[in-house]
Amino acid sequence: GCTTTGNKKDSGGVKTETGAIEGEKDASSTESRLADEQILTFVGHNDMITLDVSLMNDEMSALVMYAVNEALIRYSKGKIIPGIAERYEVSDDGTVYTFHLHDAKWSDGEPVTAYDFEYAYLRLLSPDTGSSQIESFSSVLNAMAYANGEITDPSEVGIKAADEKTLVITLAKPDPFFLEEMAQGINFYPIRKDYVEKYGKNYGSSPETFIGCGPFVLTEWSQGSKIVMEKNPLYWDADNIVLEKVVEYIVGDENTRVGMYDLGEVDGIYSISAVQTVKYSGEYGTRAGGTLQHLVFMSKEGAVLSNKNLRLALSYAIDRESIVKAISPPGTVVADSMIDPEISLNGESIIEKYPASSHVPPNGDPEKAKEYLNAALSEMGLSSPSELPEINYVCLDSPTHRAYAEALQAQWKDVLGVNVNINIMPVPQAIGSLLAGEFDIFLNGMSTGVSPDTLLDNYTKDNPNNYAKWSNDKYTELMNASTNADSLEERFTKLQQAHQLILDECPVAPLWLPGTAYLFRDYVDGLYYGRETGSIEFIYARILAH
Amino acid sequence: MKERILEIKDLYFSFDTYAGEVQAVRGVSLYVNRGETLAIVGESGCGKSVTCQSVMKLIPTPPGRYKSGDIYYCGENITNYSEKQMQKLRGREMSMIFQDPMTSLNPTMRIGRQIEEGILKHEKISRTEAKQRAVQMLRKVGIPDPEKSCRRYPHEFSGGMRQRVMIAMALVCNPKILFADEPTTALDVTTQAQILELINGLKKELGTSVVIITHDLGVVARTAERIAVMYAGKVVETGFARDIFYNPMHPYTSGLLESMPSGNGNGKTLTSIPGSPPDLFAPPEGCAFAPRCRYCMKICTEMQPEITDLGNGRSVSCWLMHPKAPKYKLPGRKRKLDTPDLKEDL
Amino acid sequence: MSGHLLEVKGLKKYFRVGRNQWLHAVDDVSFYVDEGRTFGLVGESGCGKTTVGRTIIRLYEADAGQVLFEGVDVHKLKGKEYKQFTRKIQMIFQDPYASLDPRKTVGAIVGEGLKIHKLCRTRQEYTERVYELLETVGLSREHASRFPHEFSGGQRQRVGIARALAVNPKFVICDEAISALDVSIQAQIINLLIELQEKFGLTYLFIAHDLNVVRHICDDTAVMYLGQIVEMAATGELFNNPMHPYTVGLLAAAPEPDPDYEKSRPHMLMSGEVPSPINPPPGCRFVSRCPYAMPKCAEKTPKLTDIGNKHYVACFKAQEG
Amino acid sequence: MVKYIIKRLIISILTIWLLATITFFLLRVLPGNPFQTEKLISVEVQERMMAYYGLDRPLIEQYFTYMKNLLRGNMGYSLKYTNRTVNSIIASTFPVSAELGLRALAVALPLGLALGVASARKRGKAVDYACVVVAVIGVSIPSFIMGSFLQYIFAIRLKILPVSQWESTAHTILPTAALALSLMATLTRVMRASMLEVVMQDYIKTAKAKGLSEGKIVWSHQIRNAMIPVLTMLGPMVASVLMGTFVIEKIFAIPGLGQHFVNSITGLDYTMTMGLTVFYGTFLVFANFIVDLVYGIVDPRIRITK
Amino acid sequence: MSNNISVNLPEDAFIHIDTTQRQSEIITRPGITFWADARRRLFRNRVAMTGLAVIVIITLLAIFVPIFSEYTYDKQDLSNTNAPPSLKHPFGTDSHGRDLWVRVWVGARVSLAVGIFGSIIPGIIGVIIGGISGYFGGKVDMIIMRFIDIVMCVPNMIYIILITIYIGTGPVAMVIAFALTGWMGIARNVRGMILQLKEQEFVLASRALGASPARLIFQHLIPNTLGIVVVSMTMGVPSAIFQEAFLSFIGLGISPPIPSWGQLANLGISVFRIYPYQLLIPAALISVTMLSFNLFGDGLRDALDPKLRM
Ligand SMILES: Nc1ncnc2c1ncn2[C@@H]1O[C@H](COP(=O)(O)OP(=O)(O)OP(=O)(O)O)[C@@H](O)[C@H]1O
Ligand SMILES: Nc1ncnc2c1ncn2[C@@H]1O[C@H](COP(=O)(O)OP(=O)(O)OP(=O)(O)O)[C@@H](O)[C@H]1O
Ligand SMILES: [Mg+2]
Ligand SMILES: [Mg+2]
Repeated sequence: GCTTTGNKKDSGGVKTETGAIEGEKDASSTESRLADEQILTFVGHNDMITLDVSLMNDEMSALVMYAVNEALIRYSKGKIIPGIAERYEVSDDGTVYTFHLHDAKWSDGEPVTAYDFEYAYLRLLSPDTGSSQIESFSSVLNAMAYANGEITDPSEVGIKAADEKTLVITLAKPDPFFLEEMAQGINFYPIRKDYVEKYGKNYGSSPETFIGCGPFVLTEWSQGSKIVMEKNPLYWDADNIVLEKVVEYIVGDENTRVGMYDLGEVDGIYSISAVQTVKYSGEYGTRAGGTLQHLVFMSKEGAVLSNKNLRLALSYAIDRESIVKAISPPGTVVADSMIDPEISLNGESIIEKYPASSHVPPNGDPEKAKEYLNAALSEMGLSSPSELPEINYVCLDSPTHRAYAEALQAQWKDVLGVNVNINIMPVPQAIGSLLAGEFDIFLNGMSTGVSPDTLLDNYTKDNPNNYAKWSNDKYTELMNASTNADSLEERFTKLQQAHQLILDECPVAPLWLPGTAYLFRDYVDGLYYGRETGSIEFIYARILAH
Repeated sequence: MKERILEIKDLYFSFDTYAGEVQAVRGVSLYVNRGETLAIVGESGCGKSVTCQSVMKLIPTPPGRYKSGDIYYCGENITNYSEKQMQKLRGREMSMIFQDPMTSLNPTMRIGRQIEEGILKHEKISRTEAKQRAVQMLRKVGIPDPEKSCRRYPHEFSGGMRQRVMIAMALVCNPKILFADEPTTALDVTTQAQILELINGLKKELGTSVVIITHDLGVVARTAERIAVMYAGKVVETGFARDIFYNPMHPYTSGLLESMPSGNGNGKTLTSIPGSPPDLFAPPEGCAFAPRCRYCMKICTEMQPEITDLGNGRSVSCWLMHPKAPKYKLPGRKRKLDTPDLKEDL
Repeated sequence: MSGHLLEVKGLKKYFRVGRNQWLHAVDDVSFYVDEGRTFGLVGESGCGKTTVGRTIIRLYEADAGQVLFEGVDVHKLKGKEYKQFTRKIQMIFQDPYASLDPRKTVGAIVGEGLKIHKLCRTRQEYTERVYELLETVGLSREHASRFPHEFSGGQRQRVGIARALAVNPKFVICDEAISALDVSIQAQIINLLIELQEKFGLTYLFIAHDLNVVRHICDDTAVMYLGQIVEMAATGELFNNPMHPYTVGLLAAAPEPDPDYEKSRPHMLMSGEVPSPINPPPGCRFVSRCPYAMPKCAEKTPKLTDIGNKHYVACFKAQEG
Repeated sequence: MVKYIIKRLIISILTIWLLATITFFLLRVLPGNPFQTEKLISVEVQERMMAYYGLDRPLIEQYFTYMKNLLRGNMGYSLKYTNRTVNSIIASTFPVSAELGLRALAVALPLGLALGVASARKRGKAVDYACVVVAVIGVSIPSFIMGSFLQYIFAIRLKILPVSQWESTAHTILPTAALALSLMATLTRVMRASMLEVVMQDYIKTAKAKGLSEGKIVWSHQIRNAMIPVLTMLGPMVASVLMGTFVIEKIFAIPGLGQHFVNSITGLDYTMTMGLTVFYGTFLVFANFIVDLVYGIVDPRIRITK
Repeated sequence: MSNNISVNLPEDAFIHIDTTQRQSEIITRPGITFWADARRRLFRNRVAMTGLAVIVIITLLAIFVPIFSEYTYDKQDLSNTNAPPSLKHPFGTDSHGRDLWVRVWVGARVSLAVGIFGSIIPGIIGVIIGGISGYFGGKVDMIIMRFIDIVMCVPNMIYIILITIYIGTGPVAMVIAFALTGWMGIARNVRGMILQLKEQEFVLASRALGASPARLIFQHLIPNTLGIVVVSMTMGVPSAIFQEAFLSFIGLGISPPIPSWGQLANLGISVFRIYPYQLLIPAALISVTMLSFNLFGDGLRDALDPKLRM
C-alpha cells in the first residue's frame, strides 16, 4: 500500500508473537449491484518477461504472478493477509519463522506443500539458477553464502520444510522487516518441481510450462500482445474472488492505449503519463512510493563536486515543487530526505519517528544556494561561476529523465549562473558511467526497499554501490553501529544520525518519490496497488453494473 | 494519275531548344504514290529523319513543334490526328526503319519479342503464330539461325544484324508505307541486296510505298523511282531518279553526284562541296546553299528561291531556274548504258 | 620481331551465348598493317569486323592469339603503358548514337582525349583545338555546347571522328566511320583521312561496306566471312582478280549509282541459309552458300594461303587453281 | 551460372559468418553489461550474473562456444527473456512481422511503381505534383507520426477500424497502410526518377512506331528498363520490412519482431542481438543475392556472373 | 510557279558572285555554357523556384527569429507550461514553459544543417563507393558488396555507441554517425545503375581514349545516374532530420536544451491528442521544407537533364 487517492493506506498488521494473519478481505461494505459479466480488461505498456519466480525481476511479471500464484502471505490493501500459510510463529529471539500451510491446491489439483516453497526458495538461491534476486533472502541464515557458492549444501540454508504443511525459515539475526519483505517481495512464490524438471530452462515461458496456485489461471499469453487469466475454481479462497476473467493487452504506444480506453475497448490503463492526466483530470488515480529519485554528486577527491558547498548550492537551487508540478507524473511527492516516509514498522513511519533535523527545502532556497555557491567559489579560489570546470550531468535516454535534466539545468543556470552539460546515454552505458564514476551529476532512481537503511547502506566507505564515491569515516561508523545495534531503538538512532550527516554533506540530494497515474473506469471496484511491486492488485476487483 | 498515299504540304517543324529554335524542317512538300519508292537524299543534318518522323508523329512535342503544313495520308488530313488515331496507323499502315539500330532497340527485350509485339498488336493471331512469323522474318533478312537468334538480346548482335532486326520489325506487318531511314548503312552489299530485294518484293506483292533515306546513291539508283533532294530543311529538287542522276538541276544535287568515289581511282582526292551546311538555328535569309554554291548569284544571298515546277514531276528550288538567270549545264552522272529515250534539253 | 606497325596473330574471340554455346565471333584471324598504309576490312555483316577492331584496342580480351603493336603485345600492357597505347591507336565507333555520352556536350566529348592525355596546356588552347577539330569534320564551333541527341546521325558520326582524331593517333581503326554520312561529307572526310595520312603517316584499319570507298582508299584489303579472313590481297589485285567465291559475290552485289544500269542489270542474290556462328561445324564456313562447293569443303577448313602475288585465299578451289 | 550460384552461396555463408564474428566482438566492446538496468542491481549480483551466463570467460572461448552452437542452429537463451530461446522468440514473432511486411509490400509495390510511372509520364503536370506531395508526405512524415495519425482518424474518430492488436483482417488495415505509405513514397520517387531516364530513349520511339498503345509501351518497354534502381532498393527493403518495424508494431500493438531489434541492443541482450543480426543478415544477404541474379534477368547487359 | 516579285527582279540580281572566299555569314547564337544554361533553366522553372524561395524564407527565419525574439530557446517558465498559441507565444509553449516559436526556429537551424549534411555526406561516400564497386565489378564488387551487407546488418546502435566512445558526442560525432550508417543505400543504387551502364558503347569509347577508371566513373557513369542520386539524397534529408532526433535522444547529437525539429516532433507525438499544435507545427514545417527540397530537386534534375533542355 502506498499513497493512493481514495485508498489511504491502512497500517499493516504484523504480529511478532504467534498469531493468525489479519485476514480481512472486506467484502465491500457498499454492496452495489455487480455487472453480469465479470471481465476486467486493461492495457499495460510492457509485456511480462517470465513466470519463473526465481528469475523474475520486473513489474509486469510480478503483476501477473500476484494473480496466478500465491506466496505464504499476501500484501493487500497495505496489510499482510494470509496466503498459503494460514498462520505463522516467530521464535522469541526473532530468528525462526514457522509457517503453517492450509489445504491449498495447485490449479491441476495437486496439493500445495511446504516442499514446494522450500524447493522454490532454494532454487532461487542456487548458483545454477542464475537469479538476480538473491538479495531478497539476504537475512536468511547462510542464504548468501549458498548463493555465492561458499557453501554447497543447501540443507545448511535456513529454509526447511518440516513436513508437508510446515515451513521453517531461520534468519541469521533478527530482522523486523523480514515479514514485510516476504509479503511485498516478488520472489516468494512456490514452484512445482515436476514442472521445472519437465520444461527445464523453458519453465515459465508460456501458460503450458507454468503452473500456479493463485486465484487465477493463466490461459493465454501471446507475447507482446495479450495476457488472459481466468478464475481458478480450485483456489482455496475462490469464494472471495469475483472476477471471472482478466484480460491485459500490452500496447507500447501511449496514444494507442488512451485511444483504446476512450473507445471503451478496455476498462483501464495501467499507467498514463503526466500530460494525459490533463485530459482525464478527476478520473485518474495515482500511486507513488517504492522509489526515491535523487541526484548523485560525484564527491571523490579531485572532482568538481568534491566541494561540499557547491553540492549544497546545487541542491538548494532546485525548486522541487514546481518541477514536480510541471513535469512529473501525478502522484509524485517531493522528497526532503533520503528515507521513504512510507517505510514503517508496526504502523509507525520511521522518518516521522526519527526525523532528520534539517530538510531540503521543497521550493528551493535561492538565497541560501547563492551563499553556498559563494562559499564554494571562494574555497576553490574562483571569482565567478563561469570559471567552474565543466559539470557533466549524465542522463538516461528516457524522456522523463531528459525532461528532469533540462528543468534542473535551467534552474541551476537561472539561480546560480552555473552551466551544466547534459550528457545523454543509453541505459547500459549511463549505468556504466555511474558505476565507473565518470559523471558529476547523475539522477538515480532506486527502490527504497522495505527497511529504512536500504539506500543509506550504499554510501558507506568503499561500498561498491557507493556511486558518489563519497568516503566519510564518521558516516561509515554510524551505519556500522546501526547495523550491528542490539536494539531497534539504537539501530534507528544511529541511522538517524547517519541520515542527518548525509543530508548535510550532500553527496546525494533527494528529489522526489515518483508517482504513477492509472486510469480505470469508475465501475471497476476494489483495485489496490502494491508498494514494493508497484503493481496493480486486481484479484479482489469487481465490475459494477454500469 | 496514281493514287497519292502520302502527301506533305509545306511542312514546318522546329525544335525548341535552350538557345532558340532549330528549324529542322522548313517548308517541305513531298508526295508518295502507291507502290512507289521515293528516295530522300541530302546533306547530313538537313532534316530527312525529322521529316519522316514528324509524319508518323514520333518526335516528342516538346521539344519538337509542328509549326505549319499539312500531312495527308490516303487523302485524309492526319495533321491533327490524336495519339489514339495515330496508334492505329502506326505499324500497320505506316512503319519505320530507324536510322540507329542500337539505341532504337530495347536493350532488355529479346529481339523475337520485339518483333512479335508489332504483329500481336495489329493482327489477331496467337503468340506461337506470331513467333513463327518473327522467325520467318528474321530468316528473310538473313539473320543466321533465326530460331535461336530470336532469344538473344540486341547487344549481342553486330551493327548490321541489329539493323536487320529493325528492318524485320518494320516489315513484319506489311505496312502500306514504309519509311526506311538509312536502312542498309551498316550492311555489306550482299546482305543489302537481299534486303532491297525483300523490300522490292513487298512493293510488288502488296503495293507498298517506300520512302527511303540513304546516302548510298547506288541504293538510290537501284530502288528509287523518284528522288527528293533536301538541303537545310528544304526540298531543293525532286524528280524521277534518272532525271536527277543524269541531269541534276540544282547545284547541290550536282555536287552530291560528283562527290562519289568513281570506283577505280586510288589515292586521288575526291571532289566535295566546299564549306559546311548552315546551322538550322539561324538559316540564312537567302538560299541556304548559296555560301557553298559555285553558281551563286547576288539574289541567292538575299532571297529564298521559289519552287519552280518543271513538269514531269520535276521541281527545283533554285534561282538558276529564273528566266533571267544564266543557264548552265550542271554535271551529273554519266550513264553506263545508252538508253536513248532521255531528253537532254534544258 | 617484325617491322609491322600492327600485327594480329591467330586472334580468337568467342562470346558465350548460352550453356556451352560459344559464338565464334572472330576465329583465328591473322594479318598485319604496315606504317602509313590503309588496310581495308570488308565482309558480311556480323562476320566479326567490329570485334576484330575492338579486340585490337583491348575493349575485348582476346580468347587466343596476339595483337602486336609496334612489336609489343597489346594485351599485356598495363596501366601507364596502356594509356600511352591508347594515344597512339584510336577507334571510330560504328554506332554514332550509342558511343556518345548523352550527358556530355559535344565539345567535352571531342576534347576528352585532349584532357586525358594532357595535350593542351591552357584552357584557351584546349577550346581552340576543340573548335578546330569540329570544323575539320564539317561541324561548327556552335555545336560544341550541344548534346548528342540534338544531332542527326551523320553529325554524330562526325563527332566520333573528331574525337578519335583529337589525340593525333598513329593508327586509327575506322569502323564504318563514314557510312552515315552523305556522299559530299563522306568525300570531305576521306580527303581528310588521306591528307592526314600523307602529312603524318597515319595508318588505318578501314572497316567498311562501301566497296567503292574501300577501293578508293585502301592499300590492302581483307575479306572476312563468319569470323575468318577468306581472302586478302592488295586492293587493286583483290578487286580486279577476286578468287574466293564470297568475294566474287560481294563485288557483284555492289550497286552502281546509275539508275538505268541498276534497273536493267540482273541482281544475283546469294542463295542458301546463312550459317550460324554459334559452335560452327568444321569445314569451310561458306560451304552452304557456295556455288562451287565440293565434298571436302564441308569436312576441312581451308587455310589462308598465298596463291602468288601476295594474294591470300582460303578456298580449296582457288588454291587448286 | 550454376557455378556462380554455388560460389555465391559459399560467399554468402562466409559473409554471415563474418557478420556474426564482427557483431560478436563489437558488442563486447560496448561499455556496460546486460544486467545493468534502470532498476539498479548491486555490483555483486551483476558479477554473479555475468559468471552464471559465462560472460566472465575469455572472450575467445565465448566466441567459439557461440559459434559452435550457432552452427547447430542454436542461438542460445535471451538474457532478457531469461527462459526463452532466441530461436523461439524469432519463431513466434517473425511470422507476424513478415505478414505485416508482405501486406505492406503488396500494397506499396504496385502502387508506388504506378504512381512513379504516372508521375514521370506526366512530368510537370498536376498529376506529377500530386504524386510529389503524396510521396513527400510519405517520406517526411515518419511512420510514428503517420501511424498515430491514421489511428486517430480512422479508429478513434471515425471508429471504422480497430485501434490496435493483430487479430482479424480489419486489424491489419491501418498498420499496413501506415507502413505501406512510407514504402510507397520511396518507391514512387525512385521510380519516377528512373522512368525519366527511360521515357526519352530512342527505343520508346521504336515501340511507338510499332503502333503500341501508351499503356503497352509503359508496361513492356519502360518499366523493365527503369527497374534496376527499384530492384536495388527492394532487396534491403524486403529484408528489413519482413523483420518488422519497431514504431508501427508499437503503435498498433503488434507482437512482431521489430521491437526486439531495438530493445535487445539497447538492453545489451547479447544473445538476442546476435541472433537477430544473424537472422536479418541471412535474409539480407540472400535478398541481395537474389537482386543480383534478377539484375541479369532484367537487363541482360549486366553480367555479374563473370 | 514564279510569282510577280521574282519576275520583276532586276538584272543585276543575277550576277555571279564568288562565294569561295567569303566567310559564310552564320549568325552565331549565344555561346552559352551548359552550366550557365542549366542555371538559367532552373531559374525559369517556377515550381522549383517556389521551392527555393520557401527554403530561403525558412533559412532566414531560422537565422533571425532567435536573434530578435524576446525569449530564448532555453528560458523556462514552469508556471506557464503547454500554453496554447497566443499573441505572446505564437506557437505556444512546451512542457517546460519555453517559447516554441523561438525553439522551432532554433530547431530549424539544427535540422536544416543536419538534414543537408546528413544526406550529402553519406550521399557522396555512397556514390564513390558504389561507383568503384560497379565499375570494377568482379572481385572488387564482391568484396565491397559483401562489406555493405555486413555494415547494413550490424545494428546501428553499435556504431553509434562506439562513436561516442572513440570520438565523443556532439554534432561532429553525429555527422560521422550519419556518414557511417547512411551511405549503403546510395552505394548499392549507384552500383546497380553502373552495372547497367558500364558496357555501353560510350563508356567503351572513353576507355579506348585511355580514360582512367576514375574518369570513367566520375565523368561518365555517375553523371548518368544523377537523377536517382539526387532523389535519394533529397529523400535522405528527412531521414537525417529524424535520425538526428534519435541520435540526440540517445545522447549522440545535439545536447539539451538545444532543440531540433525532429526532437520537437518526437515530443509532440506524445502529446498530440492534448496539445496538437506541439506536433502539427514541427511536422508541418518538416513537410513543407521537404516538399520544397523535392520540388527544387526535381527542378535541378530537369535542369541537368540534357534531353529536357529547352
Ligand atoms: N532533338 C533535337 N533537338 C534539337 N535539334 C535537333 C533535334 N533533333 C534533330 N535536330 C536537328 O535537326 C536537324 C535535322 O536532323 P535530322 O536528324 O532530320 O537530319 P538527317 O537529315 O536525318 O541527317 P542524317 O543524314 O545525318 O541522319 C539537324 O540539324 C539536327 O541538329
Ligand atoms: N557482346 C556480344 N555477345 C554475344 N555475341 C556478340 C557480342 N558482340 C558481337 N557478337 C556477335 O559476334 C558476331 C560478330 O559481331 P561484329 O560486331 O564483330 O560483326 P561486324 O562484322 O562488325 O558486323 P557488322 O558489319 O554488322 O557491324 C556477331 O554474330 C554478333 O552476333
Ligand atoms: Mg537521319
Ligand atoms: Mg560492326
